[in-house]
Amino acid sequence: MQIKVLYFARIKEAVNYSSEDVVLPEEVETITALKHWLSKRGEVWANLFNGQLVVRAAINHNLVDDLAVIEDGDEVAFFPPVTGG
Amino acid sequence: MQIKVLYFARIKEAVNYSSEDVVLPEEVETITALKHWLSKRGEVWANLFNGQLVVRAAINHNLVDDLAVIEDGDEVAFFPPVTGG
Amino acid sequence: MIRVQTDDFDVAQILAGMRQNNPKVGAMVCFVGLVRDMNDSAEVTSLTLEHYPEMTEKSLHGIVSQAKQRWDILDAAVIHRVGTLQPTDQIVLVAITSAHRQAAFSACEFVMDYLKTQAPFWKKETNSQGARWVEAKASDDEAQVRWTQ
Amino acid sequence: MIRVQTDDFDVAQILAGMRQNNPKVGAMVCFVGLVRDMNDSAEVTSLTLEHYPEMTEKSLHGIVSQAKQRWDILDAAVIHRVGTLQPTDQIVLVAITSAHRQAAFSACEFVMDYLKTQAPFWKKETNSQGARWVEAKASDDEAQVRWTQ
Repeated sequence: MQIKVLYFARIKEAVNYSSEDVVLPEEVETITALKHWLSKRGEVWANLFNGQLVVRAAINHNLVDDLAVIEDGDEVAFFPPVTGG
Repeated sequence: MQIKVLYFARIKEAVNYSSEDVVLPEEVETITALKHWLSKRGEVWANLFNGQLVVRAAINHNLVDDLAVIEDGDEVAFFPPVTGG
Repeated sequence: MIRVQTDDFDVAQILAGMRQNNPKVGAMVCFVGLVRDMNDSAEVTSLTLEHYPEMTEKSLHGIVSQAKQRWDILDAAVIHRVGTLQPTDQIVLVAITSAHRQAAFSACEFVMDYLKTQAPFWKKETNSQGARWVEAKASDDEAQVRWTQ
Repeated sequence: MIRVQTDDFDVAQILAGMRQNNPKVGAMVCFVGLVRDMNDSAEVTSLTLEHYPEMTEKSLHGIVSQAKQRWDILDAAVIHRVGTLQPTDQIVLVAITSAHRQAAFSACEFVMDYLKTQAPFWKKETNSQGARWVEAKASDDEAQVRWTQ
Protein backbone atom coordinates (compact mmCIF):
# COMPACT_ATOMS: atom_id res chain seq x y z
CA MET A 1 0.00 0.00 0.00
CA GLN A 2 0.97 3.60 -0.44
CA ILE A 3 0.92 6.21 2.32
CA LYS A 4 2.14 9.72 2.91
CA VAL A 5 4.55 10.29 5.81
CA LEU A 6 5.10 13.70 7.41
CA TYR A 7 7.84 14.74 9.83
CA PHE A 8 7.83 17.68 12.23
CA ALA A 9 10.17 19.66 14.47
CA ARG A 10 13.42 17.94 15.41
CA ILE A 11 12.44 14.83 13.49
CA LYS A 12 11.94 16.84 10.33
CA GLU A 13 15.37 18.40 10.88
CA ALA A 14 16.99 14.99 11.45
CA VAL A 15 15.59 13.36 8.32
CA ASN A 16 15.98 16.65 6.46
CA TYR A 17 12.63 16.67 4.71
CA SER A 18 9.07 17.25 5.75
CA SER A 19 7.08 14.69 3.78
CA GLU A 20 7.38 11.76 1.43
CA ASP A 21 5.18 9.23 -0.33
CA VAL A 22 6.09 5.70 0.72
CA VAL A 23 5.12 2.34 -0.69
CA LEU A 24 4.99 -0.15 2.16
CA PRO A 25 5.54 -3.90 1.96
CA GLU A 26 2.51 -5.92 3.01
CA GLU A 27 3.80 -6.85 6.44
CA VAL A 28 4.11 -3.19 7.57
CA GLU A 29 0.64 -2.75 9.04
CA THR A 30 1.09 -0.73 12.23
CA ILE A 31 2.95 2.34 13.47
CA THR A 32 5.39 0.07 15.28
CA ALA A 33 6.07 -1.86 12.10
CA LEU A 34 6.50 1.37 10.15
CA LYS A 35 8.99 2.71 12.70
CA HIS A 36 10.91 -0.53 12.51
CA TRP A 37 10.86 -0.51 8.72
CA LEU A 38 12.03 3.12 8.53
CA SER A 39 14.79 2.48 11.08
CA LYS A 40 16.47 0.17 8.57
CA ARG A 41 17.10 3.06 6.19
CA GLY A 42 20.34 4.02 7.91
CA GLU A 43 21.91 5.55 10.97
CA VAL A 44 19.81 8.73 11.15
CA TRP A 45 16.64 6.64 10.95
CA ALA A 46 17.89 4.02 13.36
CA ASN A 47 18.72 6.75 15.88
CA LEU A 48 15.25 8.23 15.57
CA PHE A 49 13.36 5.00 15.96
CA ASN A 50 15.54 2.93 18.29
CA GLY A 51 13.19 3.66 21.17
CA GLN A 52 15.45 6.09 23.03
CA LEU A 53 13.47 9.09 21.84
CA VAL A 54 9.75 9.44 22.27
CA VAL A 55 8.33 9.71 18.77
CA ARG A 56 4.60 10.37 18.68
CA ALA A 57 2.48 9.44 15.68
CA ALA A 58 -0.75 10.63 14.11
CA ILE A 59 -2.81 8.91 11.44
CA ASN A 60 -5.02 11.20 9.37
CA HIS A 61 -4.58 14.00 11.93
CA ASN A 62 -5.51 11.94 15.00
CA LEU A 63 -2.95 11.11 17.68
CA VAL A 64 -2.54 7.34 17.84
CA ASP A 65 -0.48 4.83 19.77
CA ASP A 66 2.08 2.56 18.18
CA LEU A 67 -0.36 -0.33 17.79
CA ALA A 68 -2.60 1.67 15.47
CA VAL A 69 -3.17 0.07 12.07
CA ILE A 70 -2.20 1.89 8.89
CA GLU A 71 -4.37 1.71 5.81
CA ASP A 72 -3.76 2.47 2.18
CA GLY A 73 -3.86 6.21 1.47
CA ASP A 74 -3.32 7.22 5.10
CA GLU A 75 -1.38 10.30 6.12
CA VAL A 76 1.00 9.28 8.89
CA ALA A 77 2.94 11.91 10.84
CA PHE A 78 5.90 11.49 13.19
CA PHE A 79 6.84 14.17 15.70
CA PRO A 80 8.32 14.72 19.14
CA PRO A 81 6.07 15.23 22.19
CA VAL A 82 4.23 18.51 21.64
CA THR A 83 5.34 21.71 23.39
CA GLY A 84 2.79 24.36 22.47
CA GLY A 85 0.78 26.60 24.74
CA MET B 1 -16.93 48.05 78.90
CA GLN B 2 -18.03 50.04 75.88
CA ILE B 3 -17.98 48.77 72.32
CA LYS B 4 -19.30 49.79 68.94
CA VAL B 5 -21.66 47.39 67.15
CA LEU B 6 -22.29 47.49 63.39
CA TYR B 7 -25.00 45.70 61.41
CA PHE B 8 -25.04 44.90 57.72
CA ALA B 9 -27.38 43.72 54.97
CA ARG B 10 -30.58 42.00 56.15
CA ILE B 11 -29.54 42.34 59.78
CA LYS B 12 -29.18 46.09 59.41
CA GLU B 13 -32.63 46.19 57.82
CA ALA B 14 -34.13 44.10 60.62
CA VAL B 15 -32.75 46.20 63.48
CA ASN B 16 -33.28 49.33 61.40
CA TYR B 17 -29.96 51.02 62.08
CA SER B 18 -26.40 50.45 61.05
CA SER B 19 -24.36 51.10 64.18
CA GLU B 20 -24.62 51.87 67.87
CA ASP B 21 -22.39 52.35 70.88
CA VAL B 22 -23.18 49.80 73.55
CA VAL B 23 -22.13 49.58 77.20
CA LEU B 24 -21.88 45.92 78.12
CA PRO B 25 -22.31 44.38 81.57
CA GLU B 26 -19.20 42.64 82.84
CA GLU B 27 -20.39 39.10 82.12
CA VAL B 28 -20.78 39.75 78.37
CA GLU B 29 -17.31 38.74 77.24
CA THR B 30 -17.76 36.80 74.01
CA ILE B 31 -19.67 37.02 70.74
CA THR B 32 -22.02 34.30 71.98
CA ALA B 33 -22.71 36.24 75.17
CA LEU B 34 -23.26 39.43 73.18
CA LYS B 35 -25.73 37.68 70.87
CA HIS B 36 -27.58 36.32 73.90
CA TRP B 37 -27.61 39.73 75.58
CA LEU B 38 -28.88 41.49 72.45
CA SER B 39 -31.57 38.86 71.93
CA LYS B 40 -33.24 40.00 75.16
CA ARG B 41 -33.98 43.40 73.66
CA GLY B 42 -37.22 42.21 72.09
CA GLU B 43 -38.76 40.12 69.37
CA VAL B 44 -36.76 41.47 66.42
CA TRP B 45 -33.54 40.81 68.32
CA ALA B 46 -34.65 37.43 69.57
CA ASN B 47 -35.52 36.38 66.01
CA LEU B 48 -32.11 37.44 64.77
CA PHE B 49 -30.11 35.68 67.43
CA ASN B 50 -32.20 32.60 68.26
CA GLY B 51 -29.82 30.45 66.27
CA GLN B 52 -32.10 29.81 63.30
CA LEU B 53 -30.24 32.28 61.13
CA VAL B 54 -26.52 32.14 60.55
CA VAL B 55 -25.17 35.44 61.87
CA ARG B 56 -21.45 35.93 61.25
CA ALA B 57 -19.37 38.26 63.39
CA ALA B 58 -16.21 40.31 62.99
CA ILE B 59 -14.15 41.98 65.70
CA ASN B 60 -12.06 44.92 64.54
CA HIS B 61 -12.53 43.88 60.90
CA ASN B 62 -11.49 40.25 61.32
CA LEU B 63 -13.95 37.40 60.89
CA VAL B 64 -14.26 35.53 64.20
CA ASP B 65 -16.20 32.62 65.59
CA ASP B 66 -18.72 32.94 68.39
CA LEU B 67 -16.21 32.05 71.11
CA ALA B 68 -14.06 35.09 70.33
CA VAL B 69 -13.52 37.42 73.30
CA ILE B 70 -14.61 41.05 73.12
CA GLU B 71 -12.49 43.80 74.64
CA ASP B 72 -13.20 47.37 75.62
CA GLY B 73 -13.23 49.68 72.60
CA ASP B 74 -13.72 46.88 70.06
CA GLU B 75 -15.74 47.31 66.90
CA VAL B 76 -18.03 44.29 66.58
CA ALA B 77 -19.99 43.67 63.40
CA PHE B 78 -22.89 41.29 62.74
CA PHE B 79 -23.88 40.25 59.25
CA PRO B 80 -25.30 37.36 57.23
CA PRO B 81 -23.01 34.96 55.34
CA VAL B 82 -21.29 36.97 52.64
CA THR B 83 -22.46 36.82 49.01
CA GLY B 84 -20.01 38.93 47.02
CA GLY B 85 -18.02 37.96 43.97
CA MET C 1 -3.55 45.99 43.33
CA ILE C 2 -6.71 45.76 45.40
CA ARG C 3 -9.62 48.10 44.77
CA VAL C 4 -13.23 48.39 45.88
CA GLN C 5 -15.09 50.90 43.76
CA THR C 6 -18.46 51.87 42.30
CA ASP C 7 -16.97 52.55 38.86
CA ASP C 8 -16.57 49.94 36.17
CA PHE C 9 -13.07 48.62 35.38
CA ASP C 10 -11.20 47.96 32.14
CA VAL C 11 -9.99 44.35 32.04
CA ALA C 12 -7.62 44.97 29.13
CA GLN C 13 -5.92 47.86 30.87
CA ILE C 14 -5.41 45.88 34.08
CA LEU C 15 -4.01 42.85 32.27
CA ALA C 16 -1.75 45.05 30.16
CA GLY C 17 -0.40 46.78 33.27
CA MET C 18 0.36 43.48 34.98
CA ARG C 19 2.44 42.04 32.16
CA GLN C 20 3.94 45.23 30.76
CA ASN C 21 7.66 44.91 30.15
CA ASN C 22 7.86 41.92 32.45
CA PRO C 23 9.39 39.02 30.52
CA LYS C 24 9.12 36.83 33.64
CA VAL C 25 5.36 36.52 33.07
CA GLY C 26 4.64 33.23 31.30
CA ALA C 27 1.02 32.82 32.37
CA MET C 28 -1.85 35.11 33.18
CA VAL C 29 -5.19 33.88 34.50
CA CYS C 30 -8.07 36.25 34.83
CA PHE C 31 -11.55 35.77 36.28
CA VAL C 32 -14.38 38.22 35.67
CA GLY C 33 -17.73 37.86 37.45
CA LEU C 34 -20.75 39.44 35.79
CA VAL C 35 -24.35 40.18 36.74
CA ARG C 36 -26.66 37.52 35.32
CA ASP C 37 -30.28 38.29 34.54
CA MET C 38 -31.39 35.06 36.16
CA ASN C 39 -30.88 33.74 39.66
CA ASP C 40 -33.03 31.02 41.21
CA SER C 41 -35.53 31.50 38.38
CA ALA C 42 -36.51 35.14 39.08
CA GLU C 43 -35.64 37.69 36.43
CA VAL C 44 -33.14 40.12 37.91
CA THR C 45 -33.45 43.75 36.88
CA SER C 46 -30.72 45.13 39.13
CA LEU C 47 -28.27 44.06 41.80
CA THR C 48 -27.06 46.18 44.70
CA LEU C 49 -23.83 45.37 46.49
CA GLU C 50 -23.34 46.48 50.07
CA HIS C 51 -20.03 46.05 51.90
CA TYR C 52 -18.22 46.81 55.15
CA PRO C 53 -15.65 49.32 53.94
CA GLU C 54 -13.13 49.18 56.79
CA MET C 55 -13.08 45.38 56.62
CA THR C 56 -13.31 44.78 52.88
CA GLU C 57 -9.87 45.82 51.75
CA LYS C 58 -8.24 44.21 54.78
CA SER C 59 -10.03 40.99 53.98
CA LEU C 60 -8.98 41.08 50.31
CA HIS C 61 -5.37 41.88 51.21
CA GLY C 62 -5.37 38.92 53.60
CA ILE C 63 -6.70 36.57 50.91
CA VAL C 64 -4.10 37.73 48.37
CA SER C 65 -1.31 37.32 50.96
CA GLN C 66 -2.37 33.76 51.57
CA ALA C 67 -2.35 33.08 47.83
CA LYS C 68 1.16 34.55 47.55
CA GLN C 69 2.36 32.31 50.36
CA ARG C 70 0.89 29.19 48.78
CA TRP C 71 1.89 29.69 45.15
CA ASP C 72 4.82 31.17 43.29
CA ILE C 73 2.99 34.05 41.66
CA LEU C 74 4.33 37.36 40.40
CA ASP C 75 1.39 39.71 40.85
CA ALA C 76 -2.29 39.74 41.79
CA ALA C 77 -5.10 42.19 41.13
CA VAL C 78 -8.53 42.16 42.77
CA ILE C 79 -11.19 44.70 41.88
CA HIS C 80 -14.70 44.48 43.33
CA ARG C 81 -17.51 46.86 42.57
CA VAL C 82 -20.16 48.01 45.05
CA GLY C 83 -23.38 49.95 44.54
CA THR C 84 -26.13 49.22 42.01
CA LEU C 85 -25.39 47.19 38.88
CA GLN C 86 -27.40 45.90 35.92
CA PRO C 87 -27.36 42.54 34.12
CA THR C 88 -24.17 42.08 32.03
CA ASP C 89 -22.27 44.55 34.26
CA GLN C 90 -18.91 43.49 35.61
CA ILE C 91 -18.83 42.79 39.37
CA VAL C 92 -15.40 41.46 40.16
CA LEU C 93 -12.03 40.82 38.58
CA VAL C 94 -9.23 38.62 39.89
CA ALA C 95 -6.08 38.46 37.77
CA ILE C 96 -2.87 36.58 38.53
CA THR C 97 0.47 36.53 36.74
CA SER C 98 3.12 33.86 37.23
CA ALA C 99 5.90 32.08 35.40
CA HIS C 100 3.86 28.89 34.95
CA ARG C 101 0.16 28.31 34.45
CA GLN C 102 -0.66 25.99 37.34
CA ALA C 103 0.23 28.52 40.03
CA ALA C 104 -1.81 31.18 38.24
CA PHE C 105 -4.89 28.95 37.85
CA SER C 106 -4.77 27.74 41.44
CA ALA C 107 -4.16 31.17 42.95
CA CYS C 108 -6.95 32.76 40.89
CA GLU C 109 -9.48 30.11 41.88
CA PHE C 110 -8.32 30.24 45.53
CA VAL C 111 -8.77 34.02 45.69
CA MET C 112 -12.28 33.77 44.20
CA ASP C 113 -13.28 30.95 46.56
CA TYR C 114 -12.08 32.90 49.61
CA LEU C 115 -13.55 36.17 48.37
CA LYS C 116 -16.94 34.45 47.95
CA THR C 117 -16.96 33.13 51.51
CA GLN C 118 -14.91 35.63 53.53
CA ALA C 119 -14.97 39.12 52.05
CA PRO C 120 -17.79 41.25 53.51
CA PHE C 121 -19.99 41.91 50.47
CA TRP C 122 -23.73 41.28 50.31
CA LYS C 123 -25.89 41.21 47.20
CA LYS C 124 -29.48 42.33 47.02
CA GLU C 125 -31.40 41.50 43.85
CA THR C 126 -34.31 43.46 42.47
CA ASN C 127 -36.86 41.91 40.13
CA SER C 128 -40.46 42.69 39.19
CA GLN C 129 -41.64 41.24 42.53
CA GLY C 130 -39.37 43.44 44.66
CA ALA C 131 -35.96 43.19 46.27
CA ARG C 132 -34.42 40.31 48.20
CA TRP C 133 -31.05 39.49 49.72
CA VAL C 134 -29.16 36.77 47.87
CA GLU C 135 -28.67 33.60 49.94
CA ALA C 136 -25.18 32.26 50.51
CA LYS C 137 -24.58 28.99 48.66
CA ALA C 138 -23.34 25.79 50.28
CA SER C 139 -21.36 25.12 47.09
CA ASP C 140 -19.27 28.23 47.81
CA ASP C 141 -18.45 26.98 51.30
CA GLU C 142 -17.47 23.61 49.85
CA ALA C 143 -15.28 25.31 47.25
CA GLN C 144 -13.43 27.19 49.97
CA VAL C 145 -13.07 24.25 52.35
CA ARG C 146 -11.28 22.09 49.79
CA TRP C 147 -8.24 24.42 50.00
CA THR C 148 -7.87 23.63 53.69
CA GLN C 149 -7.84 19.85 53.26
CA MET D 1 -13.93 30.30 18.13
CA ILE D 2 -10.73 28.46 17.35
CA ARG D 3 -7.91 30.15 15.50
CA VAL D 4 -4.30 29.42 14.66
CA GLN D 5 -2.56 32.50 13.36
CA THR D 6 0.75 34.34 13.08
CA ASP D 7 -0.83 37.67 14.06
CA ASP D 8 -1.20 38.88 17.61
CA PHE D 9 -4.66 38.87 19.22
CA ASP D 10 -6.58 41.40 21.29
CA VAL D 11 -7.68 39.82 24.58
CA ALA D 12 -10.11 42.63 25.39
CA GLN D 13 -11.88 42.32 22.06
CA ILE D 14 -12.26 38.56 22.39
CA LEU D 15 -13.61 38.75 25.93
CA ALA D 16 -15.98 41.57 24.97
CA GLY D 17 -17.32 39.53 22.05
CA MET D 18 -17.94 36.47 24.23
CA ARG D 19 -20.03 38.29 26.83
CA GLN D 20 -21.65 40.91 24.68
CA ASN D 21 -25.37 41.21 25.32
CA ASN D 22 -25.44 37.80 26.94
CA PRO D 23 -26.90 38.15 30.43
CA LYS D 24 -26.50 34.37 30.97
CA VAL D 25 -22.75 34.87 31.42
CA GLY D 26 -21.95 35.00 35.14
CA ALA D 27 -18.30 33.98 34.94
CA MET D 28 -15.49 34.38 32.49
CA VAL D 29 -12.09 32.75 32.92
CA CYS D 30 -9.27 33.62 30.58
CA PHE D 31 -5.76 32.23 30.30
CA VAL D 32 -3.02 33.96 28.33
CA GLY D 33 0.36 32.32 27.78
CA LEU D 34 3.32 34.61 27.08
CA VAL D 35 6.91 34.22 25.90
CA ARG D 36 9.26 34.35 28.89
CA ASP D 37 12.84 35.52 28.49
CA MET D 38 14.10 32.64 30.61
CA ASN D 39 13.68 28.92 30.21
CA ASP D 40 15.94 26.39 31.93
CA SER D 41 18.41 29.19 32.70
CA ALA D 42 19.25 30.24 29.14
CA GLU D 43 18.25 33.73 28.07
CA VAL D 44 15.71 33.45 25.28
CA THR D 45 15.89 36.01 22.50
CA SER D 46 13.14 34.53 20.31
CA LEU D 47 10.79 31.59 20.08
CA THR D 48 9.56 29.92 16.92
CA LEU D 49 6.40 27.85 16.89
CA GLU D 50 5.94 25.15 14.29
CA HIS D 51 2.69 23.23 13.90
CA TYR D 52 0.91 20.62 11.79
CA PRO D 53 -1.75 22.74 10.15
CA GLU D 54 -4.22 20.05 9.04
CA MET D 55 -4.15 18.50 12.50
CA THR D 56 -3.97 21.56 14.73
CA GLU D 57 -7.46 22.93 14.37
CA LYS D 58 -8.98 19.46 14.46
CA SER D 59 -7.11 18.76 17.67
CA LEU D 60 -8.23 22.04 19.28
CA HIS D 61 -11.84 21.47 18.22
CA GLY D 62 -11.70 18.02 19.78
CA ILE D 63 -10.36 19.40 23.06
CA VAL D 64 -13.04 22.09 23.23
CA SER D 65 -15.76 19.52 22.47
CA GLN D 66 -14.57 17.39 25.36
CA ALA D 67 -14.65 20.42 27.67
CA LYS D 68 -18.21 21.21 26.55
CA GLN D 69 -19.28 17.68 27.29
CA ARG D 70 -17.75 17.70 30.75
CA TRP D 71 -18.83 21.13 31.97
CA ASP D 72 -21.83 23.36 31.55
CA ILE D 73 -20.12 26.19 29.68
CA LEU D 74 -21.60 28.75 27.33
CA ASP D 75 -18.73 29.50 24.96
CA ALA D 76 -15.03 28.81 24.45
CA ALA D 77 -12.31 30.59 22.50
CA VAL D 78 -8.86 29.23 21.72
CA ILE D 79 -6.29 31.26 19.81
CA HIS D 80 -2.75 29.98 19.28
CA ARG D 81 -0.03 31.82 17.46
CA VAL D 82 2.63 30.22 15.24
CA GLY D 83 5.79 31.65 13.70
CA THR D 84 8.50 33.65 15.44
CA LEU D 85 7.75 35.50 18.68
CA GLN D 86 9.75 37.63 21.12
CA PRO D 87 9.78 37.71 24.94
CA THR D 88 6.56 39.26 26.34
CA ASP D 89 4.63 38.33 23.17
CA GLN D 90 1.32 36.54 23.58
CA ILE D 91 1.37 32.88 22.48
CA VAL D 92 -2.02 31.46 23.39
CA LEU D 93 -5.40 32.46 24.74
CA VAL D 94 -8.10 30.22 26.18
CA ALA D 95 -11.28 31.93 27.34
CA ILE D 96 -14.42 30.30 28.72
CA THR D 97 -17.79 31.77 29.64
CA SER D 98 -20.33 30.04 31.87
CA ALA D 99 -23.11 30.78 34.32
CA HIS D 100 -20.96 29.80 37.33
CA ARG D 101 -17.27 30.10 38.01
CA GLN D 102 -16.32 26.51 38.76
CA ALA D 103 -17.23 25.23 35.30
CA ALA D 104 -15.30 28.10 33.70
CA PHE D 105 -12.17 27.54 35.80
CA SER D 106 -12.17 23.78 35.25
CA ALA D 107 -12.86 23.98 31.53
CA CYS D 108 -10.17 26.60 30.99
CA GLU D 109 -7.53 24.61 32.85
CA PHE D 110 -8.63 21.39 31.12
CA VAL D 111 -8.30 22.96 27.65
CA MET D 112 -4.82 24.28 28.49
CA ASP D 113 -3.67 20.94 29.92
CA TYR D 114 -4.88 19.08 26.83
CA LEU D 115 -3.54 21.69 24.43
CA LYS D 116 -0.11 21.40 26.10
CA THR D 117 0.02 17.63 25.66
CA GLN D 118 -2.06 16.88 22.56
CA ALA D 119 -2.15 19.79 20.12
CA PRO D 120 0.63 19.55 17.50
CA PHE D 121 2.74 22.62 18.26
CA TRP D 122 6.50 22.61 18.81
CA LYS D 123 8.60 25.40 20.24
CA LYS D 124 12.16 26.19 19.25
CA GLU D 125 14.04 28.70 21.39
CA THR D 126 16.85 30.91 20.22
CA ASN D 127 19.42 32.38 22.61
CA SER D 128 22.95 33.68 22.29
CA GLN D 129 24.25 30.08 22.05
CA GLY D 130 21.97 29.11 19.17
CA ALA D 131 18.61 27.46 18.72
CA ARG D 132 17.17 24.38 20.43
CA TRP D 133 13.86 22.54 20.53
CA VAL D 134 12.04 22.90 23.82
CA GLU D 135 11.69 19.62 25.73
CA ALA D 136 8.24 18.39 26.74
CA LYS D 137 7.72 18.54 30.50
CA ALA D 138 6.61 15.61 32.64
CA SER D 139 4.59 18.10 34.72
CA ASP D 140 2.43 18.79 31.67
CA ASP D 141 1.71 15.10 31.22
CA GLU D 142 0.81 14.82 34.89
CA ALA D 143 -1.49 17.85 34.60
CA GLN D 144 -3.33 16.20 31.73
CA VAL D 145 -3.55 12.75 33.28
CA ARG D 146 -5.33 13.99 36.41
CA TRP D 147 -8.44 14.77 34.28
CA THR D 148 -8.71 11.11 33.33
CA GLN D 149 -8.63 9.78 36.88
